[in-house]
Amino acid sequence: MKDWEYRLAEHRGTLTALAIFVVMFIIYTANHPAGFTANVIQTAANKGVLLAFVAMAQTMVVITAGIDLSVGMIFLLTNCLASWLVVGSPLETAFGVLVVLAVGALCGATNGAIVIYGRLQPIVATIATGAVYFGIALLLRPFPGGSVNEHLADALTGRIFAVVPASLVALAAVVLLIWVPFSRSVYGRAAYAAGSSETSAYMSGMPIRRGKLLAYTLSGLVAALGGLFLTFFTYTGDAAFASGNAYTLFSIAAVVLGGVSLFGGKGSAIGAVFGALAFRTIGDLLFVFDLDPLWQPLFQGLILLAAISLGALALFRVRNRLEWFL
Amino acid sequence: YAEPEVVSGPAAEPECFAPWSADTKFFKFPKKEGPYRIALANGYIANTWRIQMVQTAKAYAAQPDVAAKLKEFKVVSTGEDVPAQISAINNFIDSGYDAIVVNAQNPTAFAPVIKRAKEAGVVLVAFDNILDTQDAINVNVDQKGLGQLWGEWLVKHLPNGGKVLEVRGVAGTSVDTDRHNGIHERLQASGKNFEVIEVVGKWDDGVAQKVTADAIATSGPFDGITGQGGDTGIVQAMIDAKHPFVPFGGETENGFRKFCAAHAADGLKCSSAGTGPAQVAVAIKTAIAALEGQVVPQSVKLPLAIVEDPNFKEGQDYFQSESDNFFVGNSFPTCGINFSAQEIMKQSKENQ
Amino acid sequence: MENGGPLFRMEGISKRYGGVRALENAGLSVRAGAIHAVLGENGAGKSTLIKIMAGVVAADEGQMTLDAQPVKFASPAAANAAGIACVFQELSLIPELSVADNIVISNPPTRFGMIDRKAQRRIAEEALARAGAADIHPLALVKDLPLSRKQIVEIAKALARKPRILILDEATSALTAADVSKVFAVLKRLRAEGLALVYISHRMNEIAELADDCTVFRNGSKVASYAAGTRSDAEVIEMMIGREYHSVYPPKPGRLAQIAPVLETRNLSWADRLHDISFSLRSGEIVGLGGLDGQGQRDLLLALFGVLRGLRGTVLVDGSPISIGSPAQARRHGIGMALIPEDRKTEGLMQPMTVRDNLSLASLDRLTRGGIIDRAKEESAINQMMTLLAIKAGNIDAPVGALSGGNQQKVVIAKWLMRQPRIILLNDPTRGIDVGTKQEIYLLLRRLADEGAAILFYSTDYAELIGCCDRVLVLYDGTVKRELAGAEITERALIASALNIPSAEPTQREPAQ
Amino acid sequence: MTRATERKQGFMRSLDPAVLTAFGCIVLLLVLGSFYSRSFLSPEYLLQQLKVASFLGIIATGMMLVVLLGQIDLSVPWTVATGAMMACAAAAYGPLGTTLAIPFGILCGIGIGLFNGVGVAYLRIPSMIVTLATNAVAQGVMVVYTGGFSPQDSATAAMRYLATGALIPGIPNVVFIWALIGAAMVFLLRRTGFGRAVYGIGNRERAAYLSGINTRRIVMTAFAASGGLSAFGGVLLAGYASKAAQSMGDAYLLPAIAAVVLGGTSILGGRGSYLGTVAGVILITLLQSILSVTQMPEAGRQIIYGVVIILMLLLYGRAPASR
Ligand SMILES: Nc1ncnc2c1ncn2[C@@H]1O[C@H](COP(=O)(O)OP(=O)(O)OP(=O)(O)O)[C@@H](O)[C@H]1O
Ligand SMILES: Nc1ncnc2c1ncn2[C@@H]1O[C@H](COP(=O)(O)OP(=O)(O)OP(=O)(O)O)[C@@H](O)[C@H]1O
Ligand SMILES: [Mg+2]
Ligand SMILES: [Mg+2]
Repeated sequence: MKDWEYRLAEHRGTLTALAIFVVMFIIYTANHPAGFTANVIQTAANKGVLLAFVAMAQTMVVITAGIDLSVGMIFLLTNCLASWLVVGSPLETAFGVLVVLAVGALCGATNGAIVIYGRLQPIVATIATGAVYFGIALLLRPFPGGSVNEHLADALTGRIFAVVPASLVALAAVVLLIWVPFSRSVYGRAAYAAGSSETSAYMSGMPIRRGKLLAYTLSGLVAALGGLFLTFFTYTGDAAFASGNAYTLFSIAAVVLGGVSLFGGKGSAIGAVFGALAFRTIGDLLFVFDLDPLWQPLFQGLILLAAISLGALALFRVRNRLEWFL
Repeated sequence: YAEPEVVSGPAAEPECFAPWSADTKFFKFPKKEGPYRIALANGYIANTWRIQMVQTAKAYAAQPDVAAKLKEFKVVSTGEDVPAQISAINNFIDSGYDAIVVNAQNPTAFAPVIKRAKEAGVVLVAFDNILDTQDAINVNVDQKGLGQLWGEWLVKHLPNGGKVLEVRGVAGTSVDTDRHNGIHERLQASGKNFEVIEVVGKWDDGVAQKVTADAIATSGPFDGITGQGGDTGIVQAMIDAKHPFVPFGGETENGFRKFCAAHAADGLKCSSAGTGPAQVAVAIKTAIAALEGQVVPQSVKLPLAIVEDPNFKEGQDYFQSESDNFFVGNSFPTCGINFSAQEIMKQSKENQ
Repeated sequence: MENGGPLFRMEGISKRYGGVRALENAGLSVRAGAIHAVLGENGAGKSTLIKIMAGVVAADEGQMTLDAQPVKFASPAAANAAGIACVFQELSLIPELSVADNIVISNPPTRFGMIDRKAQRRIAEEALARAGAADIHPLALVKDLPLSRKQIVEIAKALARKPRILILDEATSALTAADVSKVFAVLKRLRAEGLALVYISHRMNEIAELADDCTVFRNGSKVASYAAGTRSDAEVIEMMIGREYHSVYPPKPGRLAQIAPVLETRNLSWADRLHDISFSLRSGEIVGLGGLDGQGQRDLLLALFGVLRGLRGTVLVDGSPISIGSPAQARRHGIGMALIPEDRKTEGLMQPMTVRDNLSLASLDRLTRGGIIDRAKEESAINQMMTLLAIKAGNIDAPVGALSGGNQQKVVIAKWLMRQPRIILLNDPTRGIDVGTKQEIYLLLRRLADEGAAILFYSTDYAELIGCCDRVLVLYDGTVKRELAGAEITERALIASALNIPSAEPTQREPAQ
Repeated sequence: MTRATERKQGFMRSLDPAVLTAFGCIVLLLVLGSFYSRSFLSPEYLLQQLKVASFLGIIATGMMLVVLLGQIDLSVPWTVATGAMMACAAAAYGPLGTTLAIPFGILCGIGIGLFNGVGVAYLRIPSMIVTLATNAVAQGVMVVYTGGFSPQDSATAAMRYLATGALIPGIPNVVFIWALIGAAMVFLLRRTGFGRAVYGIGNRERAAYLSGINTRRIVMTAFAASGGLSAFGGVLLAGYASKAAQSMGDAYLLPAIAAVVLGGTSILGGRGSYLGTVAGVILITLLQSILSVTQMPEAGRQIIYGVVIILMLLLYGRAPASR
């Protein structure tokens, strides 16, 4: 095999996610009454970016062979916090943003510490921390409300040069400034290695604990970025349990659509971002097809089912049945 | 773009479009030529109330006189996620709909959308979960008033005060808070000694039943009960625990009313009140009126559908042979909206 | 390197795993510029000792000194930092990462805090070349490599750390002769460069070729240390197993009667890995699969066992064509096939489950009545197997993972023998097994054959094929290049046909029908 | 070793420290609760808790089966709802429908489970995602059904009897049913080939496959069983509330997972005993109940719930240290 073939194989998951997204988005805009306009893109981007952040956060944990069922709650908690803090003068606003991100990182680090040093299974540990984070969110915002610096909010959910959605640019910046350095760092590699085979990684002398802790912490940070954007998008904080849960579950779907292996060690947050955008487009398709309102949830479920079943197609190429059990 | 003119009342159909309060503004939108494109942006769909609401909306839009005014009526349900609903409304605005009716997942999150709708000259009407704004039309249920009604009912039936079980709804929602405040306001105002045990039933029969059972076992017995929803479950829990029947202020579920009718003699004195899912029809009607350039209040006050002991009538206030799950109060005679819930659910069955 | 004391020394090392005493007052002393062989039966404690040396496990008692300074390793990283690199018996590669990623894993080159991929690739290529495996692509994922290649990568990874002490724990167990000789050249060069090497292997010929010093372990303690070449093989083996030792291989029965074959294939092909394979296997016969590693031997065994999809050609059992779609069908009554898999860790055993559960797992259908396990039947079947194979397990309700490698392998074999299979496929069953256990396995195979089983036996060890098999099929690139029978099975013939060069021996007999 | 001592050993093994500690935590919770109100120790309250726990217990039984395989079932919420709604729906079709209501509801759950099982076992899609999608589809179907086809949603007399009646005075039927299901599960796991295979697959599916176990069929069966048990839980819940509702299953997913894991079953599969799950179910139920009756705001309840679970897991649910 040539170099490029290996590279292609490495990025296959991400590219597939990109392809799924592009196809869906073309179907969507082609049928949209308003068509492929800056407004439509901006609307789709603002909605998609929120899940993209949460999915990116989920990815960081999933590559360590963990799962974060509290990610939606961190998203809510930081949203509620931002609706208190991200207000006022530019300086106050900046301070508020920093605090919100720090709290997100702290939540992530707490998850990480419990999983790594407490040696608990991520799935239950994060069910429990999720309840705690939601409780705190509810303390902060017993009722929806609060406000945000609207200049900042409008700037980040608006358009740059009247065409490019600012939220997409922010997303790209986060990928470049957080994900790429992380995934190429020694700790990032340790996180991958721990996800692929923890014993081997340990025997190879990798800093697995620090790598995993960093992954969890950054996950919390990125979820907090999602929370911030939620605040920018809605101007409020809202501790809505169902919504937090929905984001958690959606993020898992997005991560899988994005070619990230739930068994750890494989995949990229960039794939997950496309997975998230594709997943969001499933919802958008409701606009362009004239469906009976009662059939809409079923339609969404079926599209989701179809999208994840795409992965099963590879199965028919498997000639050696042992490959089923990797 | 076309902003509504703020005018003085009264509204076009004052019986139906009753202003929320004396200082409610009245809007007069520039008249648009019909037929109109109207969209319903619903959030959550997977419970009976919402399904009944969507069915009512479709049925209303299909009524010949309404259908004649509509070019298109589109419904989209976006689930529990607020941003998805916001995006849905944005999409409707971008696609040139004339009016958008919304059951908002969050009352405060829609400020940017309201701004955009206003700029685009789109009429935005919120109902059930309304919007925290002066710039869109709200079709309102007096949630606090409902709480007050239940509170008063208990005060009336427990002249000496007593121990009351309050089964609350979903924490953090304004509906829950308003109703809760209403209840407590009246209990306190009575000056009697009321001890209130609160549990969270989440407007769900199963959850309400479980927490009621727990409360009865640990803090019971109670002298009165009030429930915001899941009331059928609450009564069921009382029956299971052999708790004596006591006065009850609750919602309008058919199951609850069936129990009220059956056990009134044993002490289950009920006040059943709420506003049914048919308020969506009022919202649509309001939207059409606004588009037609008629004067409408910024905040419409819906009448409560109240039935109190001993007035439960089979076939009108409750339906013995029908499902427990639907909300009975489904008509607004003052608005000419007269669906019975049962008719809605049946009719659609034939439609499918 | 007579001058100076030992480079590294461990003394009085003890380690217990629960009730199991893995090491008791053990010691080892290695010097720079020499290869130190560690010998011992399965379960003697060799791996445990070097895991302590490499910081993977912590000793309960004992001291270690490096350059006469006392040291303690809190983690493998600490040992690495001190210059100790280890190729573990259970490989420590990360399957989802590329070969290059794995090679630089403990100390990757960085630029601006990020891993420098170009530099990483350079290092990897260099290390692979040093390990004599420049043909492995640095971007290939480790999980896609066959076991033998993985072992080479593991060696390259250790080399890339530029260690002062290099430990190889059965690092050549999956390698073929050709690869082994490449690795040996590397090791000898490292010795010349002044490294201290610790070498664990069950292959006596390798030790004879490489070692300068030897230490023998038995039951967790050191039996003796001596300079290489000062003891005879028989003496060494006696030290290891603690008893007298005779010829390894049981006698062969000689030419077998021409009875109808139990298993036969005609033009069996699969993907681009197997081509037109035709052979037959009779009851009472042990047929070897030879050739370089990775020439399709494993695929052939998996194909017969119903694991591969899209087979072409015919498989006949008792003369009638059948198609086997899964191991479940392969083991069924009427076919009665068993496969002893290659990798006991991932394919043979459930490490955390008990010996009992592991033993009965392949025979659940026979041990149950109406789906319910017949405990008495299970008990007696297990007891029978434990005695038949002399499995050393303190408690059959202990996890199988706590047994030594050799005993684990016996459990894998035993779980299939419990079904009394008629056709036994073995995929390199003696890898990493001590001589004593190996001998037991050879005897067992012969006994099973005498009792009527038909055995197909893949081995990477030529001596084994020569010693055990009635016939040997030599595979090359997925086809049977040659079939050797009886006296034809010589090391020379095996190697010649494995490399697909015309045999020096003139006799090219017809394959037996 | 004699059979008797062996059996005793088997029993002792299931009483591993995790299970014992879990039962210890139950006692602790009750004692703490009794400081708040004496009635926490009253037989009525305990029986009431056992009754409420039974629903979760039945659902968690199915969850445990798939967790032992190293999988997970996120379709619980709408499988519960589907079971309940379909059982009620069947009752609308005359006496035959009424008789077959319960089996029909369970059958629908088995159908959903089979679908999950096919996705996981035959299409090799990670269970976390197949079951998530199935849940969405089941929700979609139930929304359509409620909006258009729902003939009835009140429970039959038989369902009510099972959920609220008491065949043996004092012991609610549903507790009895849970005990029966639990006993069957213990038998299944300990004494049958299926049980052994489940543990085997949970530990290493590849090795189980190469041992000639029909791993796909077993995985599929386990998912079907999980679906069936969830639906049965739904049927009983409908009987308990005397009606079916869409969101009735939402409150059971995370508690079911938490209960299984609190009971010492490894979420990675291959390890765990049913007794532990029983303990986990009771723990979760008690915790929820105590939090619900103490007059604490929702926020505080959530925080305490999370913290207590973490603390309990730290107490006994930790993976062994690796060195
Ligand atoms: N798979 C494993 N096998 C054995 N030990 C492990 C494993 N994973 C983690 N450990 C533990 O990790 C510790 C060191 O691991 P590692 O080098 O990853 O830590 P680190 O990232 O340097 O952490 P810290 O920040 O605490 O120093 C050891 O003490 C050991 O107990
Ligand atoms: N993690 C463990 N838990 C329990 N017992 C263990 C563990 N690792 C090793 N042992 C026990 O310690 C003893 C020594 O094992 P070790 O692996 O060191 O033997 P070895 O000499 O390397 O054998 P082999 O040649 O088979 O690899 C054996 O009895 C084994 O069962
Ligand atoms: Mg060893
Ligand atoms: Mg060993």
